[in-house]
Amino acid sequence: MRGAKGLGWGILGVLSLILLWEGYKLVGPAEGVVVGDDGSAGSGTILLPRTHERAMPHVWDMAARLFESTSGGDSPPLIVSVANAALLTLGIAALGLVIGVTVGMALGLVMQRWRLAEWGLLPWIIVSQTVPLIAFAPVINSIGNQIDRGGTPWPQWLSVAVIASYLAFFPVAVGALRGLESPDRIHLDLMKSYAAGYRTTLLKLRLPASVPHLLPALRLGAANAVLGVVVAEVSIGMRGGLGRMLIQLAGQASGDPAAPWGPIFGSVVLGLIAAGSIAVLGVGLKKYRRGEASA
Amino acid sequence: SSSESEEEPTTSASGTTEDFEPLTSVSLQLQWLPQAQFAGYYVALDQGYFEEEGFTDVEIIPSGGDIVPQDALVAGDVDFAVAWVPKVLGTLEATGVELTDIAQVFHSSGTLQVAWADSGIESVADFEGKRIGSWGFGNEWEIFAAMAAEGLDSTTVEITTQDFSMNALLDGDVDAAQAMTYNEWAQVLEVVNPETGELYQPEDFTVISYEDTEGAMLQDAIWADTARLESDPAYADAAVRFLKAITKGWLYARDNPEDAAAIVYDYAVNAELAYPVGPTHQLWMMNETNKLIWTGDDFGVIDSAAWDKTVAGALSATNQDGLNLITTEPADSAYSNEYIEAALAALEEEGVDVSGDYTEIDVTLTEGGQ
Amino acid sequence: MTVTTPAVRADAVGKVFPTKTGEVTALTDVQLDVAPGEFVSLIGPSGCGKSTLLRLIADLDAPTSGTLEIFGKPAAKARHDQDYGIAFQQAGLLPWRTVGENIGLPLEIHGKDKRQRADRVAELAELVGLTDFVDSHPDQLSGGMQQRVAIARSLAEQPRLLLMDEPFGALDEMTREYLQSELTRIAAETHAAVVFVTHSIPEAVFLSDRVVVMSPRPGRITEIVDVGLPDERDEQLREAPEYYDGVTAVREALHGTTTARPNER
Amino acid sequence: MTVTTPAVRADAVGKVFPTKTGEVTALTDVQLDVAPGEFVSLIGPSGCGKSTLLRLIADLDAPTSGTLEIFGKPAAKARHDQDYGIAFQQAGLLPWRTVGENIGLPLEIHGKDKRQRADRVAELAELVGLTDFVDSHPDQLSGGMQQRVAIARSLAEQPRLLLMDEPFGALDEMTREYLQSELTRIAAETHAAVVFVTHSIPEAVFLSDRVVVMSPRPGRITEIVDVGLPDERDEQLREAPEYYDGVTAVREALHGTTTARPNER
Amino acid sequence: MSAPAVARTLPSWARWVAPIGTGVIGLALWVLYVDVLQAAPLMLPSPIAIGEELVLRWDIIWEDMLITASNALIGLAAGSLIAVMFAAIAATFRPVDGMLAPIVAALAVIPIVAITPILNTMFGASSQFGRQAVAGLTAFIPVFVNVLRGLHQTTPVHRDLFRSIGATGEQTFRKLTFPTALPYLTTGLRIASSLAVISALVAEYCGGPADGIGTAIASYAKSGHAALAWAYVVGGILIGLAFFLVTAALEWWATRRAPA
Ligand SMILES: Nc1ncnc2c1ncn2[C@@H]1O[C@H](COP(=O)(O)OP(=O)(O)OP(=O)(O)O)[C@@H](O)[C@H]1O
Ligand SMILES: Nc1ncnc2c1ncn2[C@@H]1O[C@H](COP(=O)(O)OP(=O)(O)OP(=O)(O)O)[C@@H](O)[C@H]1O
Ligand SMILES: [Mg+2]
Ligand SMILES: [Mg+2]
Repeated sequence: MRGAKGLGWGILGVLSLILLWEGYKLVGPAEGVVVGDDGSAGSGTILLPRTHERAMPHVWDMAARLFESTSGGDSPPLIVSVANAALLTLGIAALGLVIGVTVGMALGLVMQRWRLAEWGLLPWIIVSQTVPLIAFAPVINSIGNQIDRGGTPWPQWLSVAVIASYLAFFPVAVGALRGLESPDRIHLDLMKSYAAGYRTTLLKLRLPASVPHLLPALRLGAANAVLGVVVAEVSIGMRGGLGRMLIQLAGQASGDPAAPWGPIFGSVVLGLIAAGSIAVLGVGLKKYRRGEASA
Repeated sequence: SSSESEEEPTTSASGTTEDFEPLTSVSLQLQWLPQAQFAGYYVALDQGYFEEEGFTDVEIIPSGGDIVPQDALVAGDVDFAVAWVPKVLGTLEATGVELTDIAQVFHSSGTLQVAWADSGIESVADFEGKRIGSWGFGNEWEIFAAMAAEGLDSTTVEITTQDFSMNALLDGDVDAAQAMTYNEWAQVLEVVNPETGELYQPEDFTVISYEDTEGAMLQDAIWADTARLESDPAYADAAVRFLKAITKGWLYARDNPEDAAAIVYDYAVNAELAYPVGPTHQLWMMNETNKLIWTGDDFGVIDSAAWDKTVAGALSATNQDGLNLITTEPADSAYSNEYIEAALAALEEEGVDVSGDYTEIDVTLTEGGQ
Repeated sequence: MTVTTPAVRADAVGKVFPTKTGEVTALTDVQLDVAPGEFVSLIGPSGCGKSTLLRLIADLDAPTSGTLEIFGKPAAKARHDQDYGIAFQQAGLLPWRTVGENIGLPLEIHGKDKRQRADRVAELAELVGLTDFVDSHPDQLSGGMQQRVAIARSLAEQPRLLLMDEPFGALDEMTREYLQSELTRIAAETHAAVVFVTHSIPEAVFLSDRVVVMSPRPGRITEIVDVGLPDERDEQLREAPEYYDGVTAVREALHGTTTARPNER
Repeated sequence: MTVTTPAVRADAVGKVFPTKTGEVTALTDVQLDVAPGEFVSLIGPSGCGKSTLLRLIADLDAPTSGTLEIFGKPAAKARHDQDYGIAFQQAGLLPWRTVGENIGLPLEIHGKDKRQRADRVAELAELVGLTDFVDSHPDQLSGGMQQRVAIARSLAEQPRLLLMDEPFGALDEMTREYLQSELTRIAAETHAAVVFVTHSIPEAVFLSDRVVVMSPRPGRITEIVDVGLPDERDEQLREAPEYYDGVTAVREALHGTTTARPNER
Repeated sequence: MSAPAVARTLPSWARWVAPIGTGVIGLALWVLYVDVLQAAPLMLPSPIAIGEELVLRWDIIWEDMLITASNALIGLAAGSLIAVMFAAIAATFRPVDGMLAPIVAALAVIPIVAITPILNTMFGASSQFGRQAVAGLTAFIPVFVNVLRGLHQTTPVHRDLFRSIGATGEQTFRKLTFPTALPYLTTGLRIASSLAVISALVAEYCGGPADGIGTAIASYAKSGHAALAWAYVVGGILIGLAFFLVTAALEWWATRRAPA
């Protein structure tokens, strides 16, 4: 009941956005609203965006474009190419998420267990997220190739997954640490009074208690994994995924402005699927979230 | 034209048995995604020319955003790489590695600077104080070299990094945008002019070709690992056979541009899951690429004058950070005609006609290149 | 074990907490014996060290001076032997476990098999009157019911000593009175000694054999009031004169020692 | 205003809450007059509608039937006229404001100028004995001190009616007794009528002129106990027989009507 | 279970020594990998080389840092402002909340590399606007989500209090709702700050004026100047850290008095 209502409002929201886009396109000047233009190229500040076809294609053109062939000739319809690419990207993102969650959980556990580890690692974990992906994606790719040459097979998608895991691990590590430290003093005292060891306390108390913190972290991690895969695909040019499709179709944005929107929609849908799958996981873990309502 | 070299290379071409096991598997790193710019290699693959030269397994690796062909070659990820000469010269000096240009596929520069016809920009001299588009990442050196040759200061222009489309020019965000004859120039001409309802026409623009300036630099070349050429006879042998195969590929592309364009396009869409701009665009690209290759000189042979011009340009150019592309002459090993000449000679011996010129075809562009 | 071994023996126990702003002396020179089966309440103003003393007994903290023996053993050993059960002011139930699973938690941790556990849980649920609720989750229970689950849980291992830190502090007065009666019944049935922390004079008097009155700065025992009420504690008693006498005695002991200034309350 | 206008007059007041699972009748047919300056306590088991009644008087909710008058005006008008001050179980202080700023909040909202405000705040801080703490933040105060700030705040506009919903519920017994004495003093000084919700029988008896006993399902008034203690309420009184009589009377009124089954406590 | 006990016995200087120690160990391993074992790919230079470039080229790096930092700052400020406005509207009108939900969820998963070219086309490729917009867009999400949550955090007792003293809607917002949401706003800002820097930097890489850290990283990485490229990366990290520290301090200030 509430879900249906929420869905209704959501659809209305998307419709309003479309209306806003088309409405502005209808009334807005093709060259946008510019102030401080001194006549030379690229001068001035655009306050309102350009509305011509190359800047803001009609929504229905974007939609229709999905059913036209991807790049002419006998190439498949755009929507099919996007779907295929999205599947590959999703698969790699899932792997990236698994790696990220493994590393993040391990870090969270270590940091929770030893305060010294938390002090020593946490600042660097935070710093790590200020390093742009584009800087080290080629490095990872190159190390991957090195390993591959060394005889251990290291396919390119593995590099992509590792790069994606770099974005995915962060929220998980932080969320795990916070979650594992979330049990009340009273619960910890209780476990101590039972003479329960670290392992028992972890399994019976800390892990279950961390679920409400882990779920949002996982959701962020999943979305990040998809974003990471797309960027990594762009960066190392891996074939078959959404990332490379994005740059490839961006190359024809002048003559075929609706085309790049295909993979953009694809990656948005993918991100939503990734985040949504965590929501499904959350339903499965419902009993561990009983405390949430009151909080 | 015919081969001028009478000297035999130290390692012989395929067919002779030496004290090494001939390589049967090689890889080639491209500098961008599959498109007709690289037709010769895909044709060689498609037509079995690599097999004819004894390769059973040839991999052509497209590049994406950040994969630098010469870096992949240095790292050992691939055996050969296609890359522009100035970019490789920069890398050679910066890293101290050694690579050799073993075949100069493009003999002339395909880079243009495109401005609106009414912009008043007629030559590089007009760049000063203007906003100039470039893709950056090494594509800007021809601009700076051309400006340096005119005595202009590179810091007087503002550079805008173009993305993959030509919108920056069409929207007037830059005064003049960089375009390759075979790709972006066509992209501009595949756009509908809202004023006429027809595609834009070449007359709507002023086009400055760097080939006509002192800034012209050598572009697509086949690079090999210098040290390996010297120490590994199997690699040197493979280089010659590899060049033979791609020469045949490019000859095919010269003589059958329509077929060659279709082969690349098919390969890109079906095998590479890449989606290049559509078939007519590829045909345009094939046509323009052929023009850059078949300038009347022997295929692949490096013209020392053009080489020196490229080096001079690279030495003179400074970027907007005030840094030089290179500060000293590259090593002598940076190019060698030894392998391409051996390949051409062997081909002639086998009865392949490597002479002849390219006859331009007429390509009518369509909206979006489809 | 001989009858003479006390359930709790605190000998000159002291506790000092190091804090950022200096040391806090929470307890000094605490001398206390609790006999097996005896019900002893600790009462005193906030901050007088009641909880601290209870935590020392439970070996949740270690004393900085003096010695503590539980049934003649060091506190740590008693904790490992599960000689006591403990309940706090908040029920402290695990929200993701059902009532039954919460009651059975200590058994589960100590590796009792499933069958035994189920039997014992049923027994305990019966004891605290929650048989119909074993499969409910804590959030479906009222505060009083949650506290009863916590008491059942503290009894799971049949401890000979029950430690309770204001277990009824968060409940409304009527539920509180009801649970007080329940507790006296349960304590009598299980023959456990009880150390019970409370703020409420009537509660202390109603429940206890002896009321230990404490005062703060530093926390120490100022008086021990022998309540001397009959073993049978029922609702009638709450209106009996002996009961009011006990209340008055404890109040006086308390007020005589309360040194807190109004501003610090 | 004539002397005969009651501070609160509830006539056949009822309140029904619509909920997902049907309607909940929180109050039915409540008939109650509170005279100016009178101290009335509402007591009864959890869920009997004490808070609901208080919220209706405060116009925080609207009754579904019956009429409510505060000093002869509709509740909404009384609220806008600031005829009452209110305090809740949680002190409800704004953590980012100092004690003084918290006390002065109602004055600030009503646009009193800074000077006047400062004077009044000083006066109120003095009244509740927190003069030294006006510049402290709530997190630096004990629970009892916070509750005193809340009481000072409720007195800011010199209301003729004080509404209090278990204001001492979260405090320990000793602090509670202290604040009870303070409250009787303040109520006497300000001549305000007080409607006081509590769970504690001794508290109700100690404070009130009359104790309104309520029972749940549906919430209604079952008895009104006239305490009949002298106006002067001091610590001596807590040990006086009249006091114990009052406690017994309220207990009996309450138990006679308590229908809650143990399991639901 | 011994963790808290151990923590208490740790000397306070360990707080500072531990991260520094980790850093030193990390650097040592890095030097070992690159300089001693010489096992690293060319793209990963030695920290020593990076440090040298950083010192040598500090003036040009600093210039680009200013550009990227100002883009990130403008984006952060604008994005946060808009986020606060939208959150206020969404908190007031429930349906708006529902309508924004899918859009916000979608925005959160749009790849920067995909929208930057589009924003550049819409707003002009030669202005910094596209980058600022991207930074703003990424900053919008955490600020919006947190502020919206914060605006729902007023407790019933506070709401009752304001109603009982007859406060107007505007007074309630100013004196209750907003101060309650403030710590959430600063938390959102803290999260948004690093994101804004990263996304401004990535946006540079996708076109626009040929300046800023992102452009430089890509340019120099692709021309074999790996050490210089990484010196620029360090510049980017410094910006990110500066943003983080300032907003974290802000958050600390705002949560100081927050109810537990
Ligand atoms: N972990 C600790 N660190 C520092 N001081 C502490 C600690 N635990 C308790 N104290 C201090 O020890 C004193 C006694 O605390 P304790 O909690 O035992 O009092 P209490 O009698 O239980 O009070 P209450 O009735 O409020 O529960 C207090 O002054 C308290 O501040
Ligand atoms: N907003 C509401 N919506 C639905 N039901 C409500 C609401 N407020 C109160 N009730 C119901 O009305 C009844 C009376 O509630 P009220 O809070 O007035 O009781 P109370 O006597 O104050 O209880 P307590 O002593 O626990 O504070 C309860 O059954 C409660 O569940
Ligand atoms: Mg305590
Ligand atoms: Mg209530």
